[in-house]
Amino acid sequence: MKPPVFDYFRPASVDEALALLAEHGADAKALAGGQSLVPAMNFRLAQPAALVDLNGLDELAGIGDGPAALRLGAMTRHCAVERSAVVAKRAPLLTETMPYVAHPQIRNRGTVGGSLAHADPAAELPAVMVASSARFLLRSRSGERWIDAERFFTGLFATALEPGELVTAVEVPALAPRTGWAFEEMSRRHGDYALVGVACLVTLDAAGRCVTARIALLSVGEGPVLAPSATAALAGVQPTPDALRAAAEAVNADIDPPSDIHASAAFRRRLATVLTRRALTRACERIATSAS
Amino acid sequence: MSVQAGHVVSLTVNGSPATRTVESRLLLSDFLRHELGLTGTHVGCEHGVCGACTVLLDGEAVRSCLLFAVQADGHAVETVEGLAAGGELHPIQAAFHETHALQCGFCTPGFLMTLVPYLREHPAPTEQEIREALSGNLCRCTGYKNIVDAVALAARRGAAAGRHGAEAAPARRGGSGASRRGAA
Amino acid sequence: MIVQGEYTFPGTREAIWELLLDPAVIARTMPGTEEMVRVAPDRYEGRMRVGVGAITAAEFTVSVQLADVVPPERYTMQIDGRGRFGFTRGTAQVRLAADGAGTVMRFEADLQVGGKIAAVGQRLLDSVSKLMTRQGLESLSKEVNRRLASADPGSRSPNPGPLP
Amino acid sequence: MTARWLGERVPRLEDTKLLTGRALFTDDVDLPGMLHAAFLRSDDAHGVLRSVDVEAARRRPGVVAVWTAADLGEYWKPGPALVPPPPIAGLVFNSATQVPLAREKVRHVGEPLALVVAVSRYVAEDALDDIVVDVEPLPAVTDLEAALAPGAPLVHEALGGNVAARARQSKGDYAAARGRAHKVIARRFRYDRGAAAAIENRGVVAAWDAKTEELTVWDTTQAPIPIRNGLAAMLGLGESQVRVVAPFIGGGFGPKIMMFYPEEVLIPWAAMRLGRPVKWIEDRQENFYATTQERLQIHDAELAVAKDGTILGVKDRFLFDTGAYDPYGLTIPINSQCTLLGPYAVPNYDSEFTAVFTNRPIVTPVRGAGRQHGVFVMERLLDLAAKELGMDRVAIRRRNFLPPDAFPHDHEILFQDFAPLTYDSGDYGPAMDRAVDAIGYERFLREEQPALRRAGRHVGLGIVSYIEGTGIGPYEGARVTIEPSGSVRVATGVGTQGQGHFTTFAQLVSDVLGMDPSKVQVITGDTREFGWGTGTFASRGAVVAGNAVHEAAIRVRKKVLKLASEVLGVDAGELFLECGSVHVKGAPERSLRLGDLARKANPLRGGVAPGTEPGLEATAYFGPERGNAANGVHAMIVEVDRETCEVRIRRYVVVHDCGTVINPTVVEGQVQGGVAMGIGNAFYEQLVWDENGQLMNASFMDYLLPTALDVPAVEMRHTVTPSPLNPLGAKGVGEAGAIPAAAAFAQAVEDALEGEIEVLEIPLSPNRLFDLLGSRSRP
Repeated sequence: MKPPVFDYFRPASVDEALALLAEHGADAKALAGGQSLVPAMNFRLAQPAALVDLNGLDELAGIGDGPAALRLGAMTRHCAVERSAVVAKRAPLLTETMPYVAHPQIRNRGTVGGSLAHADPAAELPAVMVASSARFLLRSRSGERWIDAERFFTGLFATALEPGELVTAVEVPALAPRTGWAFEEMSRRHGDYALVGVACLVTLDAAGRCVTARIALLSVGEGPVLAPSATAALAGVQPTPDALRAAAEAVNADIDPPSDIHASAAFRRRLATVLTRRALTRACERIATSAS
Repeated sequence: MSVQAGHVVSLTVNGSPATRTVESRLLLSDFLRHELGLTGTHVGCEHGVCGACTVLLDGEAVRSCLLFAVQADGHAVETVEGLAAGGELHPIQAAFHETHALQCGFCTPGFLMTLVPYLREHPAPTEQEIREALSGNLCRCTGYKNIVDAVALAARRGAAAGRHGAEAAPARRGGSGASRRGAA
Repeated sequence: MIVQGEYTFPGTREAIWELLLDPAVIARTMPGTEEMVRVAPDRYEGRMRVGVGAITAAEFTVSVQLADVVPPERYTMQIDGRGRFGFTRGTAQVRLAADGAGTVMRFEADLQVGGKIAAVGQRLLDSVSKLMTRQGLESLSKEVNRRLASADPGSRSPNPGPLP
Repeated sequence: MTARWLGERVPRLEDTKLLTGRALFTDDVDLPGMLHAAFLRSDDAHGVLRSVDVEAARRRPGVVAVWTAADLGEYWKPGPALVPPPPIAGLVFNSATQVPLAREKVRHVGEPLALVVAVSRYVAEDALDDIVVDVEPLPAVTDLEAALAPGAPLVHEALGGNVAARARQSKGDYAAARGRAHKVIARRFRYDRGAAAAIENRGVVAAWDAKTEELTVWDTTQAPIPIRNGLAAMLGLGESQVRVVAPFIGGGFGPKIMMFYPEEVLIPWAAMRLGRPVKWIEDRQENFYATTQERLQIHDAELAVAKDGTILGVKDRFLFDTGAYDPYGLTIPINSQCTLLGPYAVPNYDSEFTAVFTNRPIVTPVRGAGRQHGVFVMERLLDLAAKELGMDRVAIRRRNFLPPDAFPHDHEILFQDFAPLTYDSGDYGPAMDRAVDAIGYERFLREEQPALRRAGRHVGLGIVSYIEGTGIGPYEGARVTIEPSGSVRVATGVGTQGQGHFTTFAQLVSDVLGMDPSKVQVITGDTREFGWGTGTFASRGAVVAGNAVHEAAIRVRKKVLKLASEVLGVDAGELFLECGSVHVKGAPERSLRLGDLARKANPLRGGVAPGTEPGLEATAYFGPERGNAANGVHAMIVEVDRETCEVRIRRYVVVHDCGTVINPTVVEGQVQGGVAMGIGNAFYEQLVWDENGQLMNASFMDYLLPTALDVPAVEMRHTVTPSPLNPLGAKGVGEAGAIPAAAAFAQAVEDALEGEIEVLEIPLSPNRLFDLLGSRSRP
């Protein structure tokens, strides 16, 4: 389990990194945290001809608190997000999710941008970003563009990134008033790939009726999966236990879970239903708590 | 010079500078073990699950099997060999010894290196928090109980000394004979 | 691993039959196919590159042996793909049935996956096979529509060859 | 001689080296000019090997040599059959042992096809990618029943069938007992494969010194002496020309016993051929195929009981998956057959097993070695019988315990050591009493469980008994030497993989020689230090080697007393040993340091009496006539989340009797670790093979070892019934924790779900529970 040969580059700037990626084409990979890429290389399942190491690029790291949104540099490490007081205040769903991402040693290296660009269907951050209506800043030699998380994830390990393009930053919008959040996940062991996970943000109006509910699931499709049927089931209703149960059941229409040795598609459907109900329940409880 | 071979890596390991010329693909774990002869860092899975190869990179616990040696250029690495200063066991090492927190000892360096920064940041963890902190390290021999006890012991001593975690408490020499301690 | 499904194409059984056995069509529609040559009337050989996202791309040399060929009704493919990451092999049965103006294709493949792909990739096998099936059918459907737009789809097949 | 250290919680003497990274493990061996090996392994489970083209690999820069089976010439030989079959009447045994590199056929995924030696492991792995293999696939033999059907594909054509062995052992008349039964409980039980998964993978480093004509081999083996002997024979060397060192080993658990793995045979050979040291270190992926595994058995068992719950008889027919080869003989299924009887009086027993060749990696013992299957089947049958009879689970066990006056108890069948299965000693009632008390059995069933159930929670309790046959022969030995420095060296042939031998053996010597254990240096697993013995297996280290160490120390003590009485001019009876010196009773200031005495025992000049042996040194061997019967009770409380089918273990109690305890801390550590492995087997760990013999989870991502969050702290109690079969009274403990965990887990889960499902298979998983609960489990 030793990696194959590759050319290694450590650019001094994002511009240089983009130039290197453009120069080496499809056989070059950006090396962010490397916590998915390096194991794949050790198994020799990934054999990139060149690695462009982004780890020295301080301009890509950091957490910024803006008026409308929280901004995370792509090379912000998971541990920094997990420990950040700003994130806890501005994007508590993200904070709640971080301990589910693998193990502490992995989070010390893993990066936000790396997780998003990798787009593993069992990864937590893509679903949280979709639930949070985040948007990503993509940059290439030809310029920059913003893309909504929902549109960024295009399939199984597939994203809207063009060749030579990097995720450089993430913006997570501020929570609306009377918004509750919750992340629920079941995995075989703590830190394993989720069998199913659910991230949700629920906003109620002053009368306690559901205004919006963003529900995104992981490990139930080719990427993070939004649950519009569940959202629709909640629209305008009081989040009673029955209403939440009905919304959770509605998730079944939104997902097409895979089977693997740890969980059949049927079991994943069960888990999706249960975890969605639990997540919605906790999110609504949080609104009640903060309102009281 | 090829960009695959011939990368000069200069880093600090356990406080001492080291410079080697390596191939780009050389894993940090192999670099430490076979280039620098620091074989206390063990390799158990090479895909980032078992935690045996955990070392500190600039003070943070990382899997050395998921880093290339070239990435450590200019950084500080600490390994298990650096823990016992001047022959005195580090408090977490001493606690492992006293609570019988190791059997074959193969996974132990990875646990120790995970715990050193953890206790620095979490001086008074609960049992559940300790177990969560350990969840990225696999041990096949002990069933973890005594490791949990060791962390709690080291934390208590750190707290008793009024200092934080691992830096606190006088270390006891290991293997210096039998104590008549009661059940753990 | 069983992969099965059915799909309705516009066009006659005969037209669909010709398309399915056209190596150029196979190369265009089977996801990841980089080359496909009909080396004998009942045998194809080629190369595939099956990638899962940005990280991995498994290269296979592929051979497909046809058997039990009953035009335009059914045929069986013995598939043998080998590469550094392991192998995929097995049989796939394809049946065509007329359905009004269109044709229903039913397929069932019983595939073995071996080596590293099975050992490390099990988590993704189901998703990847679903994805490849979907992509294959979508491409095939586009191909059918493209050909239907022309007058005589069959005559465009390069070297269809006599069937056994 | 006072027992000052025996039974004490002496902190381990080996810890400092391990804690500071100074312990030598096999992969730490670094020799000048060393080369690195990698093996090309079969992707196919079963097939005709048409060709292995290594030309491109040989041309790769940095590659020193590449060999296939065809290149091995005379050296290519199947490995030895390690354990001959026991003398059971009517026994069928077909031997087929592993080969160094596959030739003509491949029989399991991961079977080695070629060996590459290169300047680094990285380059060696590059070269593996250059090799082109042509295998014509054959249908794989994976299902045990289908394997025995007529026309099944054959793993070994020459044997004409897939039966590796068949053996029937019985006592009494089961059919008659069945006729008298009030109830007959019959079920099919399945226990699936797992991996030992020591965190250290295997490894071999070999160096040939052409000048001294000596071969040194560092090997992650649990049996260095048999490896030395076998290598010497294979390589045409004298045993004294071969030194095998089992240095610190990062966990063994059984598979590191397996002798003559292909790598063990080929790496020393390659080092001799190339005249350079060669290192091979197994990686984690290889470990899932190249290291032996265990556990798939399918039992069709029935229990005949009287109305009052008395066991009238048991019948069992079971299939045992031995994998592609059977070098280890019948140890595992015979363990299952014997262990099923448990601590119970079973007057009529009829058990027959069929060992089946399959296209999966080789099966040899893994911690427990078939014992857990016997316990699982018997304990589940008793649970089901209790339910049918409306009896309490504990009561049906008590009803059938062998009484304390039943020992020695002969079960009238043969154990794995070929000796009659005879329990040496035991007292099972008190062990159950303690477990019932510790887990709060009555209160849980009467108060806690009903209250929690009313609150919608699903909690359950499991409580099971077991016997572990331990401490079997044939023998081990040890040499104890007092050095002039005053320290004591103990050399023994058993290797050590974390069991604390450095400490427990030192404790045994300390009491005899009156010194602090820290002054006793124990050396294990180096054939140059001690060349006689078999290995570390079957929970026998403390029993067999421990008694040899103890006896050797006693002999040294006699020498000490004899010489000291001469030097001090007092009767030996007037002397005592303390703090590393010999003292005169009543005049403790008259003393001699043991180191000084050792110097006197090795005079440079002058005469000695005829027959005098130099030095304060003695060697002793111990071979028990048969094994011991350790016993215990495990009890646990679990909670099941009925919606997600997750199971959490809330409490775990072990009452254990391993006879005399040398070091309770070490014993408890062994039990806690064993329980962790048992929990792994019960709920997390399963090697998932598809019907074509492909392993679907050959990584730690998908093969789930329990973590610190999954294993509860075990609450431990000891009872002690010393064994009469050895002077120390010790019984083994190494495997005990792992053996009954699955049976207790199954009972507890069933109880938590209020009997809605029957748990007849291990491992469970959330998905499996979901399937078993089926439509009844709407969230």
